[in-house]
Amino acid sequence: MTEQIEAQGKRSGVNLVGLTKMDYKGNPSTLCQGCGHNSISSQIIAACFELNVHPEEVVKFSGIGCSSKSAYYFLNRSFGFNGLHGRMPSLATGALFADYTLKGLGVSGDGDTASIGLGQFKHLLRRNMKLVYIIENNGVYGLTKGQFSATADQGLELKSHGVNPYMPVDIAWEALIGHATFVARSFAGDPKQVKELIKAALNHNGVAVLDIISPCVTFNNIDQATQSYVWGKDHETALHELSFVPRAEEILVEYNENEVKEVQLHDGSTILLKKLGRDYDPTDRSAAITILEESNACQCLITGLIYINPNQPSMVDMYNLTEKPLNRLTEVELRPKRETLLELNNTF
Amino acid sequence: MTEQIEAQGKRSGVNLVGLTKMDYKGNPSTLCQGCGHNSISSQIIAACFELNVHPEEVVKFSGIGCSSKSAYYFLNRSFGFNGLHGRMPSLATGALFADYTLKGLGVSGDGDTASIGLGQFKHLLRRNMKLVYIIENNGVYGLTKGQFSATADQGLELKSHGVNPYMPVDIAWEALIGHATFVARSFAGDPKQVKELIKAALNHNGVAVLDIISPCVTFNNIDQATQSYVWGKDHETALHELSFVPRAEEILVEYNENEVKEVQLHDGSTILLKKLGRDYDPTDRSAAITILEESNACQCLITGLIYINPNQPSMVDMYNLTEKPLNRLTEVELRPKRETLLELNNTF
Amino acid sequence: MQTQSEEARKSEKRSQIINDFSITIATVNGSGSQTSNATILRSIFKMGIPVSGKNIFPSNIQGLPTWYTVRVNKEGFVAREDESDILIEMNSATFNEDLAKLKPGGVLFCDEQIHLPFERSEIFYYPMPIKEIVRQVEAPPNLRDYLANMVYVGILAQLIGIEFEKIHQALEFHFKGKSKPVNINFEVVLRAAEWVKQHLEKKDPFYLEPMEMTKGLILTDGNTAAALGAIYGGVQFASWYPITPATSLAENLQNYLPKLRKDVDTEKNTFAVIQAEDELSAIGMAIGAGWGGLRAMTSTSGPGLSLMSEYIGLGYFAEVPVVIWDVQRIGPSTGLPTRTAQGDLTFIAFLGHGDTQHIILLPGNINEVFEFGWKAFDIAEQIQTPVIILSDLDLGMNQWMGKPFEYPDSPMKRGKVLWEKDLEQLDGKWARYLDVDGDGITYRTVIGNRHPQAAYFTRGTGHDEYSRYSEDPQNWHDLLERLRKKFVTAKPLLPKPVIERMVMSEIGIISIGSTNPAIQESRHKLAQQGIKSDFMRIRAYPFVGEEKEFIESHEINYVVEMNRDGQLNQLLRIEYPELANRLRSFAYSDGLPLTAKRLFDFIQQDKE
Amino acid sequence: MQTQSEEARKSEKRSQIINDFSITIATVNGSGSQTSNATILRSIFKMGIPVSGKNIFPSNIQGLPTWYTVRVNKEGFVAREDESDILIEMNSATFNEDLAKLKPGGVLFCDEQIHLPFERSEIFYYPMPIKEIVRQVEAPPNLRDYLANMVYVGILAQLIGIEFEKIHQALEFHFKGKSKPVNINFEVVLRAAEWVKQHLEKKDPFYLEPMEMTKGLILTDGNTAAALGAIYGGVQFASWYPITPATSLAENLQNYLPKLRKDVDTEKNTFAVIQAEDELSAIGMAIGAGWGGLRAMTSTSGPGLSLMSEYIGLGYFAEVPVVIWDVQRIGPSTGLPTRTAQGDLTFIAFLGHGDTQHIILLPGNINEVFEFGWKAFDIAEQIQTPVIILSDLDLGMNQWMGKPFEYPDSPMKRGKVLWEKDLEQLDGKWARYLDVDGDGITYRTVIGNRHPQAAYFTRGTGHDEYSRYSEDPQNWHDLLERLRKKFVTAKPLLPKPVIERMVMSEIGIISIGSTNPAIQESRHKLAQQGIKSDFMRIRAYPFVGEEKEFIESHEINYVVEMNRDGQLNQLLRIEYPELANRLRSFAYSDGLPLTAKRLFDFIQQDKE
Ligand SMILES: Cc1ncc(C[n+]2csc(CCOP(=O)(O)OP(=O)(O)O)c2C)c(N)n1
Ligand SMILES: Cc1ncc(C[n+]2csc(CCOP(=O)(O)OP(=O)(O)O)c2C)c(N)n1
Ligand code: SF4
Ligand code: SF4
Ligand SMILES: [Mg+2]
Ligand SMILES: [Mg+2]
Repeated sequence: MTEQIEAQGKRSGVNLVGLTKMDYKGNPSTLCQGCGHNSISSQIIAACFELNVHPEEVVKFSGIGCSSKSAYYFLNRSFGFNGLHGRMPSLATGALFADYTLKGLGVSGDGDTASIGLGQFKHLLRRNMKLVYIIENNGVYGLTKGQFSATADQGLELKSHGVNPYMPVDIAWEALIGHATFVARSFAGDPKQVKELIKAALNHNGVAVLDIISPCVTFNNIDQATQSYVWGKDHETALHELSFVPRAEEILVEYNENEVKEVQLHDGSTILLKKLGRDYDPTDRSAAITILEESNACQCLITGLIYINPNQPSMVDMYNLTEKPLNRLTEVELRPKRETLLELNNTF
Repeated sequence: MTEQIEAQGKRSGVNLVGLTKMDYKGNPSTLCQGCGHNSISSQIIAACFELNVHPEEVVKFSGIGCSSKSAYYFLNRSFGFNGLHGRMPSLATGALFADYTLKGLGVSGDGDTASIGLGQFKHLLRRNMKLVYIIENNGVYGLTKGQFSATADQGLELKSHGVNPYMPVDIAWEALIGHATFVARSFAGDPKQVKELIKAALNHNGVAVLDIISPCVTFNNIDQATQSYVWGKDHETALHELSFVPRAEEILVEYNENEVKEVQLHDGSTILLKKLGRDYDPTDRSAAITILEESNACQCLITGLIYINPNQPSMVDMYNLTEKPLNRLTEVELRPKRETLLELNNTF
Repeated sequence: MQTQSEEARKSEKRSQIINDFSITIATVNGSGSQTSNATILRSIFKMGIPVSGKNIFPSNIQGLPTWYTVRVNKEGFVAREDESDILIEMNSATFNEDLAKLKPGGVLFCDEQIHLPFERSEIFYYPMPIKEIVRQVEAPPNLRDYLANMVYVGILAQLIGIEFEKIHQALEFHFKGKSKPVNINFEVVLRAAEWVKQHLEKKDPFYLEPMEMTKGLILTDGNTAAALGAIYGGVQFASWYPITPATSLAENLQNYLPKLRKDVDTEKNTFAVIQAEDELSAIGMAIGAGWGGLRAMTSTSGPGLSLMSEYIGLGYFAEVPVVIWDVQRIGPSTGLPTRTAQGDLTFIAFLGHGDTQHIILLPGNINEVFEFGWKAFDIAEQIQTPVIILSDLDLGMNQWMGKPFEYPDSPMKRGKVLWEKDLEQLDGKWARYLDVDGDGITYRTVIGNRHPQAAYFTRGTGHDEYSRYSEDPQNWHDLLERLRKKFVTAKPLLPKPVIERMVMSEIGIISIGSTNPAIQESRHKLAQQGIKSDFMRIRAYPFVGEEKEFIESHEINYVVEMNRDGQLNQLLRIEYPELANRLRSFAYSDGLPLTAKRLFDFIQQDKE
Repeated sequence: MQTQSEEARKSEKRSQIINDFSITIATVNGSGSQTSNATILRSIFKMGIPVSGKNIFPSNIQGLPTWYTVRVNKEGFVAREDESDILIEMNSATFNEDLAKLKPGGVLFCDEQIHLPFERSEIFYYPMPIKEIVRQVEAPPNLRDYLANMVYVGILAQLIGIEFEKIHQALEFHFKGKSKPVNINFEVVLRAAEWVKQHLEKKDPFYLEPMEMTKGLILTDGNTAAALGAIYGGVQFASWYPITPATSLAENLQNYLPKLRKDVDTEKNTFAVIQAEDELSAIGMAIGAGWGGLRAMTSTSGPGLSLMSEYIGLGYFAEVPVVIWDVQRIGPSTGLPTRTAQGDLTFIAFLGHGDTQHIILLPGNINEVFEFGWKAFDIAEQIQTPVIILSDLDLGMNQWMGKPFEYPDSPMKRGKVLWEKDLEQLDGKWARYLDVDGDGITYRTVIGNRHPQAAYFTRGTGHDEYSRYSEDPQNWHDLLERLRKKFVTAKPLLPKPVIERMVMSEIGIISIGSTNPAIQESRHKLAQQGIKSDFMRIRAYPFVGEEKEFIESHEINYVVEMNRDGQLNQLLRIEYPELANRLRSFAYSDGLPLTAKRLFDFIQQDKE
């Protein structure tokens, strides 16, 4: 039974499916105050509320870590499974076969995804499983008290853990090379962008990787660390101003075509990308490669939708499943008829 | 005790360390006739013989698979450990800390490295562990009878396993993005290049990834498969003609400087790259990115040394180890003096 | 080498040996001998004579020694024998060791190209001009090597009396009716037989005569039975990673599911089979699918199972139904991937860190493999826990006779699942982990349930009855006690031991799984020596309770198993320590299926 | 709320209670209370009074309830108690549940900002003006929250009589002598004490008085002891992955190794500690290093151990020395990461598919943790097999009193390793797996050995005595039998059980690990009730043999352990089934260290 969360304020307005924001909340967060993960949770709540998606149509998945715990702190009316460290991708893959109509939303950490979970993460991408995959990237293992994760800057020095000797895993790079069909990078300090990206991701027909820098205020928030708030604020360069327009809605804002790029998703909804400085086409893989190379070189935090291919079939598409969700099939549909076994027996 | 392999022919000439090619041989191969892996084993033998390296100074590692079995079929006088499926990198990492003077040589398959082993492989790269890492890439699991591995072409159809629905892992791309400091691609059907690459790799101070297309003649040798002999022969485009010149030797061949590039390795030896058509600088990471993008697009098998960074410290360098190999330290060196414990006890 | 000695001629006068012998066929793997061997096996089976075939093959693809043993026995004892009566030798590399295992007075069929001396004057020796006979057939050159093996089929058939009509049927079976390969292979068989007629004189005493004993039976392997069992159990999701000897189980799913489980109207699939990137992922997917409300499974062998430990522990703790097949090969570690054992029992009984319990099903023949294949889903979903089925290489990959597979005799039991309408009736009032029925099994919902109260949060960490996170000590304790209760509830659902008694029995024999044929034969032989025995074949763990009475009814119970440490015996000791003095462990494991002789000798000596 | 009732005033007249009570300090984690609690603990310890401190903390970083319990006991019984005599309440969220666990007549120190009503007139209640006192101190604002916790140190100290000099020493210890934090914290303590002097009148009966009982003892946690043990054992290689409660073991290695194990002349390291990307890799590295001739180790907890299963199986089979620390937390699955248990015993005993055996060491106090820390390498290298040391969260992360660590009393035993000179003497004639000594342990070489005959090939698959690949059945069988023999050879090297007897004892108690304090206390209490007991603390598995006699010498032996399934009891049943009727399982597990009361009640009731 869904736990009832006490309203912590007045019920605000209802959305198109008749729900208030409260209906998208989760249990009270037990993360540290100021943790980037909390701010991402808020944007997940806001995105789902604004998308008018029924919480019952979203399924949450996570691994282990502070970030992974956060799946308990939003969408209390959604099913959720807090699995094993680094192995949420397989769990989500199996589960989402049960009902292809649902939207999968995975929350992971950089340790969970890039250290122990790198293998499962990469294989999820290859299969283009339809799943929003958020990495709350803080460069450390928050929950085990701040050791370096695989995304920590090389040379980063933290008080209790010395200097990180190894090269970092760049999650967006990994996603792009690994054939992800939706690759974005964002920053917990840029809530608007985070929210719009989540909306777009939830409507993408395939895997959508959101590498979100999400500072750990307790263990890795020194100003030099590229995963800190200060660094992020100082170095963020958005590729575009992004907004998501659902299928049903007409695009009402008027805009100059030269300044805005539209990307149409599989389900008819649209991502609007308002130019900021540069002309960037996220459907162009070479452009994405260039931008990632550049972002390595420029010492800046380039955020936005880096790459999208809205046309590749998702994993579930490949399996030619019945229209009725698999988990609603009944015995008649699942157990072959008696005669078939008699026939089979004759073949042995 | 090293097993004595019967000489299967006359002993040929001796090399600079007084050994014949026989001294580098392994047990008789039990792989299929014509298997690409056998041809790579031969080149390992030839490379070590020509490098004048003592077999006792090489340590072999492998995972599980036909490819991994091949570690038993060369360098019988070297120590070897045939570990677990997909988890040779960790095994090799630990072992090579025992004696940093040794050369590590790992042999793996595409299933071993890119399916089950992708995580360990990628983390090995980040750490720049000094290890030659050969992937005998045939797109299938040979030893378990030909199922698709993670490097199989999308859309490849094999008689007993249907059509492969997923995007392939591109090992060279993965290596490059994963911070490998030596990335090469080659083809078992190009023995000379394989041999020279192995020589260069054995002298590289860091991880050296050799993604060698090595056809499985039993399960994946149909002409359309990019891992087949026919496809490889028809589509190979070498980036350069590569030869390795050890430190001691003078570069005797005369050449036109415009036509040959030299890359000097950490130990003073040199890789000579003779231009073939294009001007390619493997120390330029952007060039490497471009060539890999191009090779995806061109439907060809670009071989050669794709990227090298001879200057990054290897993992073992980072640990500031004693000059004497760790595994030769004695009790005096390993057990702190009695007084130190008395002092410590006073601190509790 | 000599052809026909005085010795041999003498023994010729002994009476004929009919339908009671073992054949070993020594070849090289990758040479296509599998077709020939399967043909021999199936044609004898079709003659109505009890038979079994076991492939003893190396862990490689091509070029190493392989043996195929066929046991023909008119009384139905078809366990493997260490020594054989007839040796078909196609591999010079193993000639000597093979010959050493030919029984005195046995028959050697030998490729005449193997020019090796031997000193066994008492045997019957038939050289086979393999090359020559193949040359007579018009066949594409790339097939010649394969066809070579058909020669020995024809020669053997002619000499021991395999009916050629049955051979034709067997070939049709093997080539799924495709006439071209059937014809060409059959032609080789006939030519070889013709050659025999013209050149050989039968001297050995071994003969086949048609019987009726296999009438109505089927002949197939356990991995096929398992896949079909799962399919008739309504499997919806299978994730797997290749590993010998489990691979063919998943591959059979892949073969049969599209035929049996497409929606008739839409041609859409009611299932998904996914080859994962490793076993960590295969089990993760299966647990996810089981949690999502699918009948989910995975199949693996020892190394894969080790990798699955943590996820299976989560499955136990988070109460997720899932079926896991462990087709055992001999371990520890990578071990011998192509050899059999029953060595994973205790590992599984305690699988996963912390206090865990797991339901293990232990089929002993292909019919049980099929039956447990579907029942396992019922049990897993009713108890909401992983169910592990222990098969082994022998059962899984070798050909076994059995009764026709029986259609499930009861409707699917999906356990306590609440859907929208149920929740409406309950007014949304339910709690995932509240033991309302007092049996330890609580009600669950699955994703896609759109009732606003349907959702709950699943985790591997502490939780209360309302699936809220909890670190409360009492909570944890109570939760673990409820989990324990589930396994008491499970017992009546588990297959009971099969008990077979003899009149005036003196000893008990206890075992599991694929040792069955060897045990049956030893019992028969022991009985002939006056040692009557009862036999209990345990088919599930946790033990269901009936084991006790059986053990109590004999002063000595031999616990027979194919591992080193006597793992079944260990588990029995834990459960029934007061009866341990009645248990005597016979644990032997060398990678090959148990022989009756080994057990017979042990018990006989022990009784002395 | 009421201040001082009639009731309370009455009980005041009872005699003083000196050096015999429990304190619970209820705070919020991440608030810096650890320093305060450690200071209380260490200052009492420095007063010569036996004490223990246990941190009961949530699995998060900041903001959730945390309890610290201090047990003061003049007789040295320092097990945790469920209820306490003194409650220091700093967390309103847990006020009620905490108060419920305050013993009748106990003392409540409460942050005066917690305005909650309660109805316990019999207790002593001291409100603490935390904020006010902190305000008096000049301190940077970011420290104020932390300093708040020092207030209760001062108040408590003043009221029960902790010597302020000792507090100062404790602060110096904690801040490693840095005067600035020492001074500022000490100032808070003094001000708080001053406030007490001026405002409170002592009514409660709890007093501390200096003793000499901790003289010469040390106070530290098991993970520090383990790291130091490993270092004095000459550890050369450690690979690990963070996991509670094992993390601090590896972090202690990282802290202490650079101080203790640099080459004096060159400042070069004689060790390497590597944080791996997961436990699959951590164990792989450790096995690689052990194979390479290093003293190699890894440290983890349940989930990590599950992931290590396959590699540990390889370690067993390929005969690689390696030391694995399992600092247990409660499972199954992710469980409660910050709670203790002894639940991994049977899992480890059967770890890995196939027939395996593992040496398990079972330390019961910090001295054994240290000792086994170095001895484990000797055992692993002598037997050439993984050695697993089972600690737990309580032993590993809480503060325990102990004797000073004792320097190893024997030189390192590196086992049968052949170097170049040895091979020269042998003329290169050796075989990796040839049992020349008949003890199952064969000679090995390690990489870097330049003798041309030194190399051999290691694998997880079948091999003969010359380390050649082999699928031969007899070979396999013999190899596995030799492996079994190694564990017989191992027994004399393993720590024997510690046996403590009472005169005229009636019952036996058997246990392992960190239950020791609770058991000692129950024995004492039971003896006071006339139930005398003997105690056997088993320290190694496989059992070394002496357990038998102990069990035999009592009709009832209580097997005490902190898990649900009675895992030690299960292993004892397997080993000594004939004695099972003398074994009575007391298995209880809720995440908290065992209390004496629980065991005492159980045995007393059982005896009735
Ligand atoms: C198999 C396993 N190993 C180790 C752990 C311990 N552990 C819990 S969380 C965590 C790291 C989480 O880091 P990250 O994913 O970056 O999350 P964050 O806390 O930083 O948000 C680790 C190592 C575990 N739970 N399971
Ligand atoms: C944990 C585990 N899972 C599965 C296997 C079975 N297995 C053995 S080899 C292999 C695939 C090897 O493929 P690849 O690395 O490509 O080598 P190839 O045989 O093609 O050279 C598999 C899945 C195993 N040995 N261990
Ligand atoms: S420790 Fe770091 S990651 Fe964890 S909750 Fe606190 S701030 Fe967030
Ligand atoms: S099966 Fe394929 S990979 Fe294996 S040995 Fe044969 S050709 Fe090589
Ligand atoms: Mg993190
Ligand atoms: Mg391969």
